[in-house]
Amino acid sequence: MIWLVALPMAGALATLLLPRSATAAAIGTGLATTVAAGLLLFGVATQGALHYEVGGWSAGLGIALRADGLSALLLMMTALVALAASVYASAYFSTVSERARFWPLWLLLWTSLNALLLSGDLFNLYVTLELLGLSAVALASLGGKRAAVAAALRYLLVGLLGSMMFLAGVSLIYAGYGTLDLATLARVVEPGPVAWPALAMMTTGLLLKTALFPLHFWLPPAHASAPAPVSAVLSALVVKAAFYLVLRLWLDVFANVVTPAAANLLGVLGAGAVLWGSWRALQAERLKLLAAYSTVAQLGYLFLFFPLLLAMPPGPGRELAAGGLVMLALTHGFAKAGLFLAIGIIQQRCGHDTIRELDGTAQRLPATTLAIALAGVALIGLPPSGAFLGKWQLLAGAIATGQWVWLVVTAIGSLLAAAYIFRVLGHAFGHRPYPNQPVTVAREEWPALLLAAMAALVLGLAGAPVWGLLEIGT
Amino acid sequence: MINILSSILILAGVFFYLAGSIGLLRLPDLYSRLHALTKADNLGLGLLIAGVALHSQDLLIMLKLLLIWLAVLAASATSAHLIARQARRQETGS
Amino acid sequence: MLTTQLLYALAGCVIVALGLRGALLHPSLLQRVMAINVMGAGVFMLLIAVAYRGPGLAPDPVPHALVLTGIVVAVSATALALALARRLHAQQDDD
Amino acid sequence: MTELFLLSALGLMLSLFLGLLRVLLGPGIGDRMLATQLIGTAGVGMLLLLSVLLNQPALLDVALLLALLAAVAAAAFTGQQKTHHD
Amino acid sequence: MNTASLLVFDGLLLLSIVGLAWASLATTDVRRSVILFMAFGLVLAVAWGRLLAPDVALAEAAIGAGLSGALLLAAALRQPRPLPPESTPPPRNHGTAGVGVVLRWAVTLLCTALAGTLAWALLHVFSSTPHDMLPGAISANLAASGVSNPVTALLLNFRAYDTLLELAVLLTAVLGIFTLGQANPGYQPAGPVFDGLVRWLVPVLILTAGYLLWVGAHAPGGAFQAGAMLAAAGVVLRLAGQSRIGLPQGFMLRLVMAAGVGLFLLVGFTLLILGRPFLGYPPAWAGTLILMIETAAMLSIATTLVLAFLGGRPEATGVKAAANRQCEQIPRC
Repeated sequence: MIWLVALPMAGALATLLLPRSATAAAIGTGLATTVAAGLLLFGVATQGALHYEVGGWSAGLGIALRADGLSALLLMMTALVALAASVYASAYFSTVSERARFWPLWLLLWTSLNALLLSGDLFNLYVTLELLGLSAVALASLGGKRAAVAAALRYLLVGLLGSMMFLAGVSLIYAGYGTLDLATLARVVEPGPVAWPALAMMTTGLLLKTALFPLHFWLPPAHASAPAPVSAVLSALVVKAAFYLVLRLWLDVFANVVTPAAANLLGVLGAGAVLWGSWRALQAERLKLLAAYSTVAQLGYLFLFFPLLLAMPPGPGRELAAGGLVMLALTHGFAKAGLFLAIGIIQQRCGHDTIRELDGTAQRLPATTLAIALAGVALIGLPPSGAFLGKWQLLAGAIATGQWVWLVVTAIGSLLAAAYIFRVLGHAFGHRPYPNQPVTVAREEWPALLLAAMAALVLGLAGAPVWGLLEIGT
Repeated sequence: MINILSSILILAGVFFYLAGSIGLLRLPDLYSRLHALTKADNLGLGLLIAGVALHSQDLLIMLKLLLIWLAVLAASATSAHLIARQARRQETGS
Repeated sequence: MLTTQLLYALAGCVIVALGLRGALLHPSLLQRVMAINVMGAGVFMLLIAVAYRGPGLAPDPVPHALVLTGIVVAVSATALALALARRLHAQQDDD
Repeated sequence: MTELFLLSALGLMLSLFLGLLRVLLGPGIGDRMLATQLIGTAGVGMLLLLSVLLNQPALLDVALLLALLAAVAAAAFTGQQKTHHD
Repeated sequence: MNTASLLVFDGLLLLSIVGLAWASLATTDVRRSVILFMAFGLVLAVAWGRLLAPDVALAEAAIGAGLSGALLLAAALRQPRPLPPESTPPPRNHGTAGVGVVLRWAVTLLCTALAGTLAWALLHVFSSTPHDMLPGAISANLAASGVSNPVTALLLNFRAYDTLLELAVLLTAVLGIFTLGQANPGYQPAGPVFDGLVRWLVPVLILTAGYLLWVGAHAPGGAFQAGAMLAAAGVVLRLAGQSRIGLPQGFMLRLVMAAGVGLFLLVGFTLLILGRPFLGYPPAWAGTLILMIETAAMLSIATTLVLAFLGGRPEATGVKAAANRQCEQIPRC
């Protein structure tokens, strides 16, 4: 389990020390890390939840790493998305110096994602959040353009504010319960004047980082001005890591502390995110901005699940809904990564990503356009995609608990998503005579296509094991 | 006996501190304030350190105290000078 | 209940609030960075106050270790923020 | 003896407050820097007294660091930055 | 008398701390703000000492009051002198003065509510009996940790994984700074007085660093404080106008930057191969291993902090510098 953290970290050092063979080292590290993630997933599937005590000190005194079905699935998604984006990046960055700057930070970002998903200790989570935040900011500013630097700076300040709020909550927990270990805490925590404010502060910090409406203002500029592989990972994985923590805290560690009213608040914010994000995506002039606002909206759906899950009694119905939530998160991860990578290709080939001037892209870049279309299917939530299954559970849950509002929100959001996706595709398929070029750089187009296909087809058609894995709790 | 002596030293140190800070507050311009402050640093802390050293009666601690005093002495002398020069430079607006 | 502990913890709360307000409202970038640092100091004060067990008793070392880590993380973030701000300024001059 | 140390610490605290007033009043940046130096020295003094009062010899090291870093701060204040055009 | 006057002392100390925090953020003059912030750090170090947290006090004196202060001060002095601060950042609250005032009050109210809630929660905590579960476990295992200072034991043994990630955070920050371009232009050569300061201050800082590193095993101190002192030495040299400040170049520089994380990982991997848990030192070796890791960490921390002060990739000296400027594209630069 520790390999998932130690490998990419060692890889980061290797790429730092050997800039000339950095790409090879990074891809090698990526492959090894993906294998490690696969082995972990297999281990969790066969042996149940795993845990590892770093340094051999029992949890509480030391720090424990834990992997259950949820974290193993997200680790696997992280590995696949990051690996695909790595392959893409190896072609995207052309000069040696660009690569020398990119790879170490990239692998540190990967390290922090894995560390966050595995961590079983509140303060350790704070450190991983900071590592995640700083590496993401450094990568987002990599373009060096004014817009990128300004967006990165705002991203950093918001992230720091979020971590400080989180740390304040952690301090309160330590003051009240004398432990930082999540498993211990889950046993001893009880609703009251310590747990409520602590959870509220940690959640606020995390919502800032996961960009839930109306705390989303920093996300679109940061995600839209970063280099394409970085945008992909920021949108697909980084915001999702903070979301994972909210999920872990609300449904797992603080399960007996949260109240339906608080969950309804999250649901309302989620609904705001769905509507506002989709609306802004529809108005976006540039593809990357569209994709970024679509991330805001898609995160909103995930929060719609909170009031449903809390209203349901524990049992198979609730597990189905929770599975739907994870399925939606996974699909969005793959789809959005594929979408950003595809946009990056368009940006490089056409020199821009203005939606209105995309006419003829379908002929010039057929594979890329297919990737966008597949990602679009997943973002809208059309049948073969994993998102369809996710939204189905969302609707089923809303009906089962009689919370019709969320149903309406989901319907409007999906319609808006359909509108913005078809707006892009309409332009892309628009006719304009272009000299017909063969498929361009395979190293860039294949990752985008595979990720989008994963979201639109594989997860939807072969997603059943997800539910089984999720039953493996800590 | 030693206690009385160390008490006197410490109280004298505090007195110089206060004198220095009152000077810092009341004197009209930067340069005379500088002068007042060096008094506080050197004499006040020196006396205080002597008092504490006497009280501790431990050679290692005395050595460390001496080091602290030397550090403050040297730092305050040079930094006062540097601050004065920098302030002049800033005020003449270069 | 220890009065000292309470006193410092309450001051920590006030400092957190001051820092948060500054971080949200300040127009200057540099001061926003400082405000976040002030907020951090407030959180650290909470932790150290929690660790305090009274005169003559050994305090709980865990919060001390956490704060040390926190200080180093905070200085890294500050350094990165200042470098970004400098870059932004340099580009403003070029425009 | 303890009372005396406490009383002295309070005296230094008064001195620190006077320095604080000067930091707030200014008017020049040099004045503020100077007053910060006084605050630093008062802090060193307090740490020495606290070290005896609380029986914490390690606070002497803190005092030493504070004294040394005050010099670094003064240096940071005075260093003349080159401009890009030099 | 005794406790009462100690309480008065505490109250005044806290009053000055809160006052400094408020004053530092209330002014719009950035330089004043930074100086007040440095004073804030100084008084904070005294407060940590008062609360029997000498390890933290050392770090605060070195990093909080010293290096952060130097970093911020350099940034503040770099800003253009005539400072109408409202006009420099993009106008946000302009034109809509009414909305601005409402926003101000809303945020203030929010922050007050936050402080109130926190205070309420803490009041609740302090009125119950403290839990000594963890401190008990620490003292029970301290003998096996290889060091006798419990804070060092936590940082480098029980919670060493946190420290590993923290070193990665430092590395990330410096790599991020590197991507932003060249270092600051540096400083004018110092005058004789400044030179005099440098001549004694730098060696003393380096000696203190060594002392703190060594003493960390059994008393307050350790790699972070030591690294900060070493970095302070570098900063002073830089301030004195020297361009070579003891930093290596090229590969060696990157090696030193990576040393902390690298040695940590190396130890971790070796232990894994030997069949022990990751970073699970054998008790007999723990002291030595911790000292080794701390030394590497100190070097990395010092390098990182100095580079942070430089604010970018250091320029090579002499002929190499001219060549470097032309070949910006080559990573060795």
